Amino acid sequence: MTYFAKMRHVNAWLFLLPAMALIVAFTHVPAVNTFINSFFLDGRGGMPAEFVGLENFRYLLEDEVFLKVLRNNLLFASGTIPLSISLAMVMALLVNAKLPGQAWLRLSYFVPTVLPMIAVANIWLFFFTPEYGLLEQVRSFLGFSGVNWLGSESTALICIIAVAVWKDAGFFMIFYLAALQQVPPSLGEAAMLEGASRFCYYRRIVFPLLMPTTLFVLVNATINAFRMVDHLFVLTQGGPNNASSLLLYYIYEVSFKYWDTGYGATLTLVLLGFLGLASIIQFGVIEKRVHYR
Amino acid sequence: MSAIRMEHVSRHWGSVLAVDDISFEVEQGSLLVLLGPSGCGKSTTLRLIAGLEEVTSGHIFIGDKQVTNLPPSRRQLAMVFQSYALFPHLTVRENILFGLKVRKVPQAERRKRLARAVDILGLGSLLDRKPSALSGGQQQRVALGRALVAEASVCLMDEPLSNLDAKLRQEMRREIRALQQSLGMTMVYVTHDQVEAMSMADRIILLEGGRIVQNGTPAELFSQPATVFTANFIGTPPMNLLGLSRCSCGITIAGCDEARVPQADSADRILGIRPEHLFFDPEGGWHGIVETVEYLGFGSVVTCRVGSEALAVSVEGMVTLAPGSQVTLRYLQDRLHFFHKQTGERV
Amino acid sequence: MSAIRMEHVSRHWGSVLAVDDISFEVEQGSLLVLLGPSGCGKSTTLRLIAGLEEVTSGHIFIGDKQVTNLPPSRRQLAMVFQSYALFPHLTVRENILFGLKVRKVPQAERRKRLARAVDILGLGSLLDRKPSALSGGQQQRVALGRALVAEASVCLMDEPLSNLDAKLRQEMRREIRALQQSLGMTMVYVTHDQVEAMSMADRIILLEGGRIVQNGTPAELFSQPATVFTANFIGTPPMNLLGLSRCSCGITIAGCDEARVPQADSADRILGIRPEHLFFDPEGGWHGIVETVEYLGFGSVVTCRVGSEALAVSVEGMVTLAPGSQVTLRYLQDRLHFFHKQTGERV
Amino acid sequence: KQTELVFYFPVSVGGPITKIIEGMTTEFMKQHPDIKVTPVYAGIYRDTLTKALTALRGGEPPHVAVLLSTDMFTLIDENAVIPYDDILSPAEMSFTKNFFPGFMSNSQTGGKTWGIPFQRSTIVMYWNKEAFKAAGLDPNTPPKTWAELVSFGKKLTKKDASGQVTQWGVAIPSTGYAYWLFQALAIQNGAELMNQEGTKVFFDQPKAVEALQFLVDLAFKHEVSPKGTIDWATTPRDFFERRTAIMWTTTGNLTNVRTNAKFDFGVGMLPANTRPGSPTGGGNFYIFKKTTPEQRKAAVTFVQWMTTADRAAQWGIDTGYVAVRPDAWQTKQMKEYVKGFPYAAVARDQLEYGVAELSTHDNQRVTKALDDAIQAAVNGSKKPADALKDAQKEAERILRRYNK
Amino acid sequence: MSTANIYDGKGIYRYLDTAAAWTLAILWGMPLLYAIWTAFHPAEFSTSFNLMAPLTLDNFRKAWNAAPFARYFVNTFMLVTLVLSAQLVLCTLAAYAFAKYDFRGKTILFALVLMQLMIMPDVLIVENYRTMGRIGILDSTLSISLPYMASAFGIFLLRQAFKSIPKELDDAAAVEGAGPLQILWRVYVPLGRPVYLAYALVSVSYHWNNFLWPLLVTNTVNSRPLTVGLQVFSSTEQGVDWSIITAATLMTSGPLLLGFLLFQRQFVQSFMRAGIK
Ligand SMILES: Nc1ncnc2c1ncn2[C@@H]1O[C@H](COP(=O)(O)OP(=O)(O)OP(=O)(O)O)[C@@H](O)[C@H]1O
Ligand SMILES: Nc1ncnc2c1ncn2[C@@H]1O[C@H](COP(=O)(O)OP(=O)(O)OP(=O)(O)O)[C@@H](O)[C@H]1O
Ligand SMILES: [Mg+2]
Ligand SMILES: [Mg+2]
Repeated sequence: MTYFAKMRHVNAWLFLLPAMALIVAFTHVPAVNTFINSFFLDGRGGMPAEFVGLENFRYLLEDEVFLKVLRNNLLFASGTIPLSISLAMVMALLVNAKLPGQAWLRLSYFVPTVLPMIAVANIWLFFFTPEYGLLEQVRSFLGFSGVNWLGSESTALICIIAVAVWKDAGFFMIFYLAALQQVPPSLGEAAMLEGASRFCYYRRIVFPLLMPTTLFVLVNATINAFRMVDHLFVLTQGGPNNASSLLLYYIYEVSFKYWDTGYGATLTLVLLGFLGLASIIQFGVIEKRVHYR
Repeated sequence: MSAIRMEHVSRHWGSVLAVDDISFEVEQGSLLVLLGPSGCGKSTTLRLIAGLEEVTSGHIFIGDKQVTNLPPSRRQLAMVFQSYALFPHLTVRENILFGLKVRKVPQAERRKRLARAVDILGLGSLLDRKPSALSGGQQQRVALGRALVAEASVCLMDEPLSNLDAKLRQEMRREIRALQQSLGMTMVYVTHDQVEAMSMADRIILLEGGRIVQNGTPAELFSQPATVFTANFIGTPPMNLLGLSRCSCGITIAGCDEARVPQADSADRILGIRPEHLFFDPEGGWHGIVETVEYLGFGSVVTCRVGSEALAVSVEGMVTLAPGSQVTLRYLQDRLHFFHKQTGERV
Repeated sequence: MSAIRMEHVSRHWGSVLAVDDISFEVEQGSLLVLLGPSGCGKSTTLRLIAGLEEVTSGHIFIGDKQVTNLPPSRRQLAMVFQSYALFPHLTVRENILFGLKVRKVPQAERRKRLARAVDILGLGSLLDRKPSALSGGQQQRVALGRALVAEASVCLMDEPLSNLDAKLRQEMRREIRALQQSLGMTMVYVTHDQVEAMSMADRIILLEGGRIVQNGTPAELFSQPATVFTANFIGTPPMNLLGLSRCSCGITIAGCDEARVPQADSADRILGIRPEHLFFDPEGGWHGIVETVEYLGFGSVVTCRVGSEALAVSVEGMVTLAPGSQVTLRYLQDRLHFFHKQTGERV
Repeated sequence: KQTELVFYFPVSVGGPITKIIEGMTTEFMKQHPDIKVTPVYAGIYRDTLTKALTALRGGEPPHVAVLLSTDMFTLIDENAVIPYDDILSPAEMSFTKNFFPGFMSNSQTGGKTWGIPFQRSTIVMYWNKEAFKAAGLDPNTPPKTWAELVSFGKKLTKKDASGQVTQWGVAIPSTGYAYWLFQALAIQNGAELMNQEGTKVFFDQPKAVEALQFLVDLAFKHEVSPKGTIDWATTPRDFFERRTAIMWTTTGNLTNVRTNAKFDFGVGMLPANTRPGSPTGGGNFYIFKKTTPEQRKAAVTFVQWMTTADRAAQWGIDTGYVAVRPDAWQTKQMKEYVKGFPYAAVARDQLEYGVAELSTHDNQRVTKALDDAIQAAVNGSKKPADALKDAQKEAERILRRYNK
Repeated sequence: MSTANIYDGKGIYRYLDTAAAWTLAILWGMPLLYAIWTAFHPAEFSTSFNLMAPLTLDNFRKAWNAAPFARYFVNTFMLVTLVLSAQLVLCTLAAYAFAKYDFRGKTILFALVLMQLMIMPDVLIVENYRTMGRIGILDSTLSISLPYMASAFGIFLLRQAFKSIPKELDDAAAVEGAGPLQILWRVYVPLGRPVYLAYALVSVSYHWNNFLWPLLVTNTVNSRPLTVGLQVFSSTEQGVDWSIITAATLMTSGPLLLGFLLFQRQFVQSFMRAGIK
């Protein structure tokens, strides 16, 4: 190796070492350990763990709570992701349009991002409270029949989704806003000269140009869909009857309330599987289609 | 009939008079160049024609129709932008056909027009590429293609060549001009490059500070600049503009008793003379000292000091005159220009 | 002693031979231009000298010291980059002093050198501005200032003027050259613009495909191009390169029986003749038909067809020859160049 | 040298109760300068347990903690706590006789005492006297039986012109401590939900199913209570807002209701079906195993100090929790308090019918299974019988390893 | 910033757009508006809205006294500072290595780093908790921050930023005699400022608001951050008291909210300049 090449390697590795060490210690090692632990049954009261082979996985398939939670999480993802992304895009377009009070609009859309979820969940709890909660006051004003928003299996998850969308949309909006500002105005002028309507301009020019941003946001939204559980602690604790429980919350319960670490590891592995799958699909399939640069 | 007519058109932004009471006509099938230094209002004028800006006052006609209040999409004209404004996510084909699709032109017709444009512009092999995979010149041609298929009778271009390198620019210039002539398009072309303007235009409108300085053919601007501004703007290197003074022996170049200018009727004039019309000639009447010699490719420019004024002299090829050498200069008698010292206007 | 010496230096990237076995020397206090088309390896050569690339093989000497394996920071030279590479977050002053601070030059010394550079370059009033608040020419000067204060004996420049507009470029050219001469710097200057090369260089090295095509003074390259490549590269417009054919009456321009070229010793040659050395003259011997006329500012170029070949003829000012007119051409007998048809080398 | 004790406690009231505990520990330390107690306020019971166990796994458990009496088996299984018998001599152990036996039944197993009652409660019924009056009921006569509960409830359920309910008859929460409230119904219907050893549960016995059916019927059949789950946390607020005329909740809410209800209210024992009854609830003092002998001794001293008659009485007065020993009720301050506010004694009186709260091995998980079943039933997504059958199955699976 | 878009609504469309934008904005602002309303009014107005309701600061006083919020503030502040400063240093170094150097294994290492984008520490709570136990730093600010110190997002972002810095600047600094660290410190870091700002704000708001992991690793007031403190404080046996909770909510997110109000323009702009796309 030449002098230059040697310098390069030594320096590069030195710079990387601290960060890499931490990342490996808190991402890769635990991921591998999770895999190993999923083959063990936890010992109680300080007893050593017992190797049980695939039993945890077998149990996974019989565990109705798990199946329900999994279903919930998929519903949660398929609710929050498209909703928050499309709302973010709409917000960005509105904010970008220089409407009166632009700064206030931006502030209002973005503020949820800054507030701690755990705190605002309490406020949402009020909104969802039956009888006199805000939603109910509006509802009774409109004269619909009462809904026990968080207390009913059919609506609890919807509420959870609503809060998540509220929280995320403003954050994603910033990315769209940044991307929109990079679209040269001359493209719009060219399209206008060609006779394109407003709808046509957005559909044929703007949305395709935002695709790379959408990909980025999509990745983040997907991760969030499997990560965002803070509001569950306040709003429903996963109930009623696990109707609003999500995978990570279930992992928390299994691992830290029931201390079934082995099964917790198995569940974590499922979660990792989903995240991995999502990333492969997103980077592998979608990226090929959206890339234009 | 004129293809475009502007009547007392103005466009102000607050106190900025970007375009200030401009009137002109563009003849059907001709190429008009809007020329002027940066910020003089060229782009604004063009965008007013296109409808991308609203007039503050005045009227705009395209053909015989007043379009002052029509939106751009209904003015039926094509435009090529400085940065081409190609849609980066669409292929060349889709870019060219964009407007036709939007306007719901039937498939067969679309195909026909595309084929024709592709043929004219030689884009055949590029149709499925994205703009990012094209060179500047190719992008330029796609932008032209988009304008062509619209089959609008008027085509506007805003500095379409300024992003290209010198060689390509020259080629494209030729190509655009040929196309415009063969298709009989009416074209308004914006540039700040006088060479480009001179080599392409049927007519040139020279703008300064939002107002028209001179409106004429290239030859007129070259040989009869209406003002010092025009004289200084047209030609490479620009016309020498020399101060005069009166001394015992008549009117001379300022600071030099013997460089006489018998044609001058007053010392209160500025003498204009192009570097091409000056020659090193032992029989010449002006004595000067060489200051710098610059090779400029096409030839060289020798700067000489005569009196208190510096004169540029064009010479072909490479020259080997050392700075400091003494020279005598001869000038073409019938190529002198005189301007009022105060107003800058041609005498 | 030569200030820089390259000995069989190569730089390859995989199969790309960016620089391929190049050897040359740069004389102390002289200005060497590396000239060539895009991608010919000019920048790579310069970066090899600076140590920003490592050699694949060969040796590099600066002064009498081998620096082949030294990092850039220890080669003690200054460099000006194409886009100036001014640090956008630092003021002009901080930019100029950057290297001195990094090298821990004492405060007093720093102040002294800054004052000198500011004085030479006239940057006094700009010291506290950020580069973004400077015009292109001013930025250029700051970049020069940074190179100056380093007081390195060798200064490298990579297309430092290519971002400026034509006018400014011309001025800066003059300024750089003056500075280099007055300070006695050794300078290696990269450009792809032959005009720039010709007007500045003490010596020019013309590169093509990573190899040296010709190494000589500007006058040599202009008047005795060693190959067709050089001939074609130098001059605006470039030299006409014409195919010859043999017919009953001797050797003529290809496709035309009567345009005789008595100087040719064989039809197996390419005839080179510069547009400046052709004239429209009723007494001339070659008959042609005008194809295009282009105004190029400095003058016009008339393209004529003679036989199967197209000839460019330079004419001063604006011309009013219509395409299609018949012309006769005269050429300067002693300015003909002949090249081997196969090898392209000068006969 | 001071002995240091870390003390986790879950009293969780948005307000002064943490201050009360902190005041008590400060007072304790003043009297016992050799012991330093660091009180750590850790959220609701469930969170406090999670915290304590998490800390145990992490190697630094608290030394003393107030945790649910029902978590006894869990703590034993986790090998987290030691019985008081291992610290004190049999003679010294006699102090446990001072407490209500109803509270001790949840604190002892296998002949050993694992917890000392502190913050104990039962479920009581609160009613809005004004609402009673408005509905033409005697404001001082609460429903005594399930049937009365339903009939009163029907009178108390008010609708507006559009048929919207503006006031419900009764609210029995089904989140947070669903199993606890359900257990009350089961007891009243004569059902025991578990065995003494905490290794078996009887969720799907017919009497339990009936009890759950009753809970479901309140909403769906009699329509005196909101449909779906009723949130534990918002129920008191519903009561204050007059959205429900009757609520069942812990005695621990007594002070809260006293301060926040802007109307005259009553507190009474839960209505009976085949028998009256309510499970006990609330927290005991546990001493953790990972302690030095000095710490254990100090911990006992602390526990005993915290549960003297006077202090138990004061604690009861301050919070509404049940003073845990009979002699506390004989103290002057308590007597005075009860005289001024007779409802304070309701919980004590109900103790007579008290039953040990549902407590099993792996308690959190088993109760979670039951909670899920209750929520499924009140949501109408499962029939009570099916729901309880599922819960039973799940519980048996969980308890399998303790039945070997 | 950008010039006006020619497609921005005109005339009636502009009014429609404005109406839509404001409807959405009010919807989005509702929770905060409610919090402000409730926090400044006595408890009985927390569920009924009456313009004549008296104003009070009582709720704040009660909330402040009910839990050691001062301590929580200190903890959160230390947490955020520690995480952010560690992130800035570690991510800068790593991003620099990835952006500037070509070395064997670079692609693999970068892929390993990117994995953390998907598998965030939030997901591996169980294992990471064990690790903390093993090192014996549970219940400390360090244990909350450690898994987040090397942030793949930060590395990724800074690498993008560094890569967009013209190579010429690096070269120029090298020719001027600067070594790798000097180049990093004097050229890359100052030029990455908008990215640093955007990243810092994201990171601060993330860690200020993070809940699950701190909930697990903290046991005592000594390390408990605001979010966990707030949760512990607001989950009561006795049911919710919105007046106090909203007061506490405003209190805890106050600094962040204020910071965003003050810096929102810079924030959004630096986001745009950071080119996070
Ligand atoms: N949107 C605008 N708001 C305010 N002033 C403007 C706007 N657009 C242009 N101007 C001003 O109007 C004047 C003319 O601008 P215009 O773009 O027409 O110049 P130009 O001749 O095209 O210059 P260039 O050669 O630099 O493109 C300038 O002074 C410019 O600053
Ligand atoms: N880092 C690199 N990796 C691979 N090939 C490279 C690299 N740098 C340069 N090359 C190749 O080396 C050849 C010479 O490049 P170089 O930059 O020296 O050309 P140049 O003469 O400076 O061109 P230009 O006038 O466009 O700047 C080119 O073919 C280029 O593609
Ligand atoms: Mg313009
Ligand atoms: Mg180069």
